[in-house]
This record gives sequence, structure tokens and C-alpha cells, in this order.
Amino acid sequence: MLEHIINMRFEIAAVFLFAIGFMTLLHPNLIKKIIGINIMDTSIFLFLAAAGYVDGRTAPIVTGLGADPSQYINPVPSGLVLTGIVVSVSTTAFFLALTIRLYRKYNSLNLDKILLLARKGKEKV
Amino acid sequence: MILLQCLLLLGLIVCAASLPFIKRLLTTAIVFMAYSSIMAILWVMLESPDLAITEAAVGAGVTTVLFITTLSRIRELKGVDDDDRT
Amino acid sequence: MLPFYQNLPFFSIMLAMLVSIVCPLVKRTRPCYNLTVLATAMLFIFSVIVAICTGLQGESFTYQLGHFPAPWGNELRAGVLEGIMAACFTGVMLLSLTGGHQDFESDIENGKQNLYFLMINLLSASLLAQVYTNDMFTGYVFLEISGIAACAVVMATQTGLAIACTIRYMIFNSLGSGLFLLGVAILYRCTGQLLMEPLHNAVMLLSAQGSMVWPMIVSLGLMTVGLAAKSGQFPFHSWLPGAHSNATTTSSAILSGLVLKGYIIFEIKIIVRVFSLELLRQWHLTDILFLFGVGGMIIASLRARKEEQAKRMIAFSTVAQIGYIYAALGLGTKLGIAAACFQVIAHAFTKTMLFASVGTLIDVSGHEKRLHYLRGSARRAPLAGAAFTLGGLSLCGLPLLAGFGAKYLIANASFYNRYLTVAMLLALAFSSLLNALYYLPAIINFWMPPLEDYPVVRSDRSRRFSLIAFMIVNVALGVWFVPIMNLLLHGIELL
Amino acid sequence: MTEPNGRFSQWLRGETDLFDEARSLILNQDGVPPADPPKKKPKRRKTGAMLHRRYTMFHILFVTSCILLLALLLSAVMDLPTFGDPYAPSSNEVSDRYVADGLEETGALNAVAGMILDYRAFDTFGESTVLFAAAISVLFLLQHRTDSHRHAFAPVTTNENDLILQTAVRISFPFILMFGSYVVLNGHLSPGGGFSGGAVLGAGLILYGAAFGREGLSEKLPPERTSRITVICLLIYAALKCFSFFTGANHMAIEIPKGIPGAILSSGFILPLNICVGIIVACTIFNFFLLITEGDD
Repeated sequence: MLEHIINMRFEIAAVFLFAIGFMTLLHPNLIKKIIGINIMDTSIFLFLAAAGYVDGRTAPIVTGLGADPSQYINPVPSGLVLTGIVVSVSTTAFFLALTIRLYRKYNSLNLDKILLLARKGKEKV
Repeated sequence: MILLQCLLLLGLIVCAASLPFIKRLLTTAIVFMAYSSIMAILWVMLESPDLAITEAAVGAGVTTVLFITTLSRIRELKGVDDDDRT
Repeated sequence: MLPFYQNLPFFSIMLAMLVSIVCPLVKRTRPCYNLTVLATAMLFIFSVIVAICTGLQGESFTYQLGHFPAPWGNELRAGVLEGIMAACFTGVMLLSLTGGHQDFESDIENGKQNLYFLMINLLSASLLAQVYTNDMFTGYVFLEISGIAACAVVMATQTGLAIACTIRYMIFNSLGSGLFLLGVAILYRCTGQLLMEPLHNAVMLLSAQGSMVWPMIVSLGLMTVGLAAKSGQFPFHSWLPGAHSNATTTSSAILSGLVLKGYIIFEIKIIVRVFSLELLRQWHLTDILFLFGVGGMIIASLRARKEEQAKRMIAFSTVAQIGYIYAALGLGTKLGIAAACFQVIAHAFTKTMLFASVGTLIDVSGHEKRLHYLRGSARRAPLAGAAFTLGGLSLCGLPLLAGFGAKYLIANASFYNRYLTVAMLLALAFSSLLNALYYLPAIINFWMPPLEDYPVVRSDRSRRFSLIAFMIVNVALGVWFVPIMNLLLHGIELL
Repeated sequence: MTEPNGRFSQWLRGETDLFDEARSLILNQDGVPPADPPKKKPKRRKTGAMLHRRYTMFHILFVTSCILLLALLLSAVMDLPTFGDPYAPSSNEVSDRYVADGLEETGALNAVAGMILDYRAFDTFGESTVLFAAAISVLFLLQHRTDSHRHAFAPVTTNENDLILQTAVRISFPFILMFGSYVVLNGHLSPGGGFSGGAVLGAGLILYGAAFGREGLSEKLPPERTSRITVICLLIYAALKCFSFFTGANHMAIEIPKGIPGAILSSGFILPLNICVGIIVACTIFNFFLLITEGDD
């Protein structure tokens, strides 16, 4: 069992990171929520990229024609994760823009407090 | 090699787990930068260099700079940033 | 050479994307609005042609994107079901856009209206892509696009409450697509495929051998939970009322009528094309879907009764109708899936009509949102009042209307599932009663003599046309729901 | 027949509201209903304690669902094929072809770049649109409403003439640009490509913008210009890819010259696509930084 856990270290770490990211979503502060979502995304990418790794093989930069696929790792997951990282940057930037606008209006980063103020219609500006 | 990977993964989990308990928001941004840097090293160990460059430039570089500039816009950096108060 | 109509799905997605990319260059509002309406009209024509041609051919086709065949390159797949769904979505988008050009000027800042139209075009592009795609990761990418575009549309009015509800909606969106991607990652780990047909063969092979069945169940569960979170299904619906009630009239109509449905069609394709229905029944996932669907139907309708604001009440009734769809999916039979597709069409037309008419009623009575102050507003805008009445009665299940057709088909589909028949019929009856308990008072409230007399404002001419068109389509759906049902059933056979 | 002043007949004459439970409210003689809406039932104001109880219930539900999710995922991971196993199902004929025939089909030495920009290019087009949509929505939120008072762009560091930072940036900025453009241009030969090179370029631009503030890049690259550049690059990307998708789907064998493997100007469309994606990513990232520091004041 311990041997299996050591063998599957990347996937187990990714699952734990996903759970930690999921838990930081609980925190009322907006910046913490955004970091939580970032951690969840990077943990999924770690899980996906670990699917492509094969022992004793190198990065998929072929040297000549007719390359032997048994020397290189699987390029598909790193391609998917490359596009995934860009998605998480754009969602983070969108979140931060929303946070600035909310802080301008309600002078607080606590989402629960903001929602209460918003429902009562108390805008600072 | 496996031991180093396990240590780095543990470092990742420690970085991620410490975030909800840090009071100052600037410290959370810097811990997140550490988290992304460790992730970039892990990509290199997983034999995918494209991801390492992207994660280093985007995760450690751009995202953290955006966090810190947001905090400066919210004037958090003047030591008034206990997240419970705001 | 391919027959020309097979290029149309690719053309419609590319057209929608290109129009949305060009939007920021068009500075003034009118040309941008006309461009959007023209593009949506062309998309509608393309989708109708696809639906008709595949109907005549009787079989669906796959369109290979690029020079490489299926498991290597990317692929689109279109059939009768996809054609009908695309035609319905683009048709509803066209009708709700033609009606709304006055409230764009009033609600959104004048410098930024072309960016708003950019987001509307991105929404229609991602809807079409989710209907036509045959690849899981492309589906994930377009989930993200429709997530960001929907959040941008919700915050277009830039009021404090709108931005607060947008950030909440964005959190649920990221959570949903994160869970979906985790499901795709586990599935890729087990099978090594990303396109739907090879994935189906690999899943069938693995379930026959009985190896790695539990990771596949977990992956399907994660994907379903991710898509349910994004489409506002019952346990994850807390973001929906805030987001849909604070947007402009047209955008709340588009959001609740169409955007939620794109995810559901993608969910149906995953269930039917990747994991066959027998597999789902064998894994008892259909029962969980049924449970959550019925829960949504009952609890959301109960919650809607307590609402004082008109738009929030309709948003909660959206959550209830989404519960109908998931309950129909939970029946686990092809007939159930066809009934769910009919409910998607019926709800898309009815809900958009409701939001459009309430928007007009609110404009007519001095932008007062609460139901009590909207009293008698139907007398000031009779057409909008009639549209709201028809929509409300349709959702309560009055015969000869779209809602009745959907409820009848779901009930009919439940007879083929021995265990769930009684539960389904009870749930249908109870939730229809609850619907009546909050729609009828609202309708009566609108038609009662008004409190004080607001100046009579003529609702703009284009909104009139779209409301009449919605009413006609609603009655048409209610009258000919059996032939449409056979078409949908035929489409699902081809899926 | 119903007696004249029965509730129903009164409702017909429009004097009463069926739902007002409080009869005393209805029967004020002049028939004018009270100004504020009579509540359907006295709405319990959410007291602090009740709010607190609702939140702890929500927290417990959230934590249990998180633990359940963790248990589900761990049990699923235990059954997955082991990490790094050469006979795992994911290293099947799909990935072998990307590596084996990748060179002569796409001309790219870097199989990942070949896969992203040629085999599965539709995903990458969706990716760039996601970036574009995020840039536009940040522009939507944070752009100046009135350009009249263009607020002085204060760099993040408070004092303007921080000599150390400016000289450091003046020395390192060209090298960052060179490295970023190298990564973009050699995307199909060495690890890197449009996304990573664009990110490096974007980070370099941010560094320059942060150090030199007003007279720095924000004059030469205001948000309008960066979004215009992004639109142009996206249109070039869409044009190239529409051509290759359409010819591929209709099996028109129009050969794009693949060039000598290993040379910069090889591998057909991959180089221009890499450049487009690199520019899109760099402009968008600099746009985010510019708008967050300067916008909406």
C-alpha cells in the first residue's frame, strides 16, 4: 500500500491540493477566494500533466524524421495544460477587476458583508 | 529523485494549506508566488518544459504581480490589511 | 467534396466568433447592434438548413476540422437533434435581440455598448460550439468562454448589486468548469481518448472488462456536478436569482433562456454518446439525477413564492424548470431524454417571453421592481401583460401551451420506468400546483386596477414584434408537441 | 348570488386585494391602500443570530461535501493506472502518432507545439478567444469613463525616480525581450511557443511599465491600442485556421510548404500562428496590468 502511495504521489498530491483549494473558497475574503480558485486550477493541471509522464522518457522534442515514440513522453496532456494555464490567468484577472470595483463601491473585501450592503442598496460612491 | 519530488509536493501542500491562516494579504500573495515557483520546478521534473516556462512566467510572475497591484490599489500595503477587518 | 450543407456548422461557429472579434472596432452602437442582429439571423438560417438537410438525409455527419481524421484532429458532429437545438437557440436569440435595442441605450454606458454586443456574440458562438462539438476538451474551452461572457453580460449595468452577483456567479463558474476538467482528466487517464466516439468504444471496452469502473463513475459524477453547477441546478443554484435579476431585460432573457441550456445539451451528448444510457442505469446515476431534479422542482418553486421582486421570482422558476429537465434526464430512457430536449425548447421560448414581458411592464411602471407596485401595469402595456399571462399559464401547464406539452411528455416518458412513475407524476403535479401558486397571483396582480396612474408609455415597436412571435411559437409548441417529439426521438437515435 | 359587499364582489369592483390578510388595512373607507406594500406575512428580519446559524449550517454542509469529494477522488485515484507506466492506456496510438509522424505532417520538431497549433488548433483558437474575452471584460470594468482627466499613471513604487529599479530595468529589459521573442519564434523547434513566449514578453512589459511609469509604455501602448492589436492578431489567426480547416474538411490537398525541419522558417502555419498567439498573450497581460494600476480612478 505504501509503495502504491509513493508511486501515485503526484495524483494524491493533486487531489489534496484540490481539496485545500476547495476549502479556501470558504473564506469570506475575496482575495483568498481567488487564490483558492487558482490553487484548484493548478491542482487539476498537475493531475492532468501527471497522466502524460512515462518513466525514463524525455520531453517530446523529436530530433529527426521517423522518431521512435517509445523515447518521448505523451505530448497531449502538456498541450492541454498549456492552454489551461492561460485560462486560469484570464479568470484571475477578471476576478481582480471585479474585486477592485467592489472595493471602490463597498470599501470591503468580505463577500458576505458586500452582499448584505448591496442588497440594502448602500453604495459608497 | 523520488524523494525530492515528494518533498516538493509536500512543500506545495504546506504552501496551499497555510493560505487561509495568514492574516496579511500581501503575505498570501507572496506565498502564492512560492507555490507557483514550486509548481514550475515540478513541471520540469515531469519532463514538460513548455509548462515550466509558462507556469514560471504566468503563475509566479504575472498572477502575483496582478495580486500585488490590486492590493496596492486597495491600499492594503499600508499594513491595514487584516482580512477580518475589511 | 462534401455537400455544402455539411460546412454550415463550422461556418456558423466561425461567423459568430469573427463577428464578436470585430465588434470592438465598430465604435458606434447602432452599426454594432445591426451587425449582431444580422449575424444572429444568418446563424438561424444556417441552423435551419442543417436541421432540414440532416432530417432529409436521415443520418448525422461529422465534419473533420483540419487535415487529420478523428482521434488525432478535432471534429464537429451535427445531426437532427443538434440542428433543431441550434435553430431553437439562435431563433430565441434573434427574437430577444430584435426586441431590446432601446434598453441597451438606457442601461449600459454609451461608450461600452459595442463591448456588450461582443459578449452576446461570444455567448451565441459558445452555444453553437457546445451543441456541435464532438470533443471533450473543446467543450471545456467553450464552457469557459460562455462562463466569462455570461459574467460580462450580467455586470453590464455596473450597479453595485450586479457586480456583487457577478463575482458570485464567476466563482460558481470556475468551480463548475474546474470539476468538469477534473472529470475529463480522470477519463483521459483511464481511456487515453478525448473525442466522443473513440471514448465511447474505450468506455464500453473497459466496462465490459470491469476494470477501472469506479474511476469512470467518479469522472461522470464530477462532469455532471460541474455542468449542473454551471446550469443552476438545485443544490448549486444560489448564484442564479441574483445574476439573472440584476441584468438588463434582454440579457436576463438570454441568460436564463439560452446560456443554461447550452450546458444541458452538452450534458445530454456526454450521457448518450460517451456513456450509453444502459451504462448509466447500471451505475444508478440516473436515480441521483432524478432525485436532484425533483428536489429542484419542489424547493425552487417553494422559494419562488416568497419572492417580492418580479424578476427574482421568475429566476427561481428558472431553477425549477431546470429541475424538470434533470428529472426527465433521470428517467434514464431515450423517451426521457427526448422529453428533456422538448422541455429545453419549451422553456427557452417561454422563459425568454416572460423576462421580456416583465421587463416591459417594469419600464412602463417607472422601473419599480416589486410585484406589489407593478399592480395594474398590464393595463398600461396590454401586449406585455398578455405575453406574461400566456407564459405564466404555459408554465402552470395549461393545455394547448408549450408547458403542457413538456409536462405531458415527461409524464408519458415516466411510464417506461417502472420504479419512478409514481414519484414523477406526484412531483409533476405538486410542482405544477406550486407554479400556479405564484404565477396566477402575479398575473391577477398585473391585471388589477392600478394604484396610481403612471403616464401611458408606448412599448417600442420591435419589442411588440418579438412578444407576438414568442406567443405564436408557444401556442405552436403546445399544439404540435407530438410531431416535434418524434423528430427529437429520431434525432436522439442518430446522436 | 354573492351578497354585494362579499370579498369576491369587492374584488370584482377592484376595491380589495385578494391577498391582504390584514382586514383592517383593507377596510379604510376611502379605498386608498396603504403606501408601503402589505407584507404577505410579517417578514422575519434576519437577526444576527439567525444569520450566524444559517452560516454555520452552510459551512458544515460545505465541509462535509468537501471531505466527501476528497474521499471519492482518493478512492478513484487508487484504481487509476500507475504513474509513469509505459503501458498506460493514455500512451496509445493517438499520442504515438503525434510524436512519430508529427515531424513530416506538421514540420514542427516540438510535438507539443505541433499538436496545439495543427492537430487540435480549434482548442487554441478557443483559448485565444478566452483571453480576448477576459481582456475586454476587464476593459469594460476598469476603463476610464471620461478620458478628460487621464489620471497620472503612478507606478507601483511610490517615488517616481527610483534610480536602482530604473537602471536595473534599463539593463535587463532588452534581454527579457530577446528571450521572450526567442521563445516565441522558436516555438516549433524548442520548448516554448506562443503562450510561454507571450507570457515572458508580457512580464517584461509589466516590469518596464512598473519601473518607468507615466512616460513609459502606457503612452505608447494604451488599452485601446492593445485591444486593437489583439483583434488584428486574432483575425489573422482565424483567417489562417479557417483556410486550413476548410481545406482539410473538404479533403482539398493544398500543400503548405513544411520547409527544412530545424530551420526557423519551417513547419507551415505554425510560425505565424505562434507569433500571433505570442502577441495576443503579451498584449493581454500588459493590458491587465495597465488597467488594474491605472484604470477607473
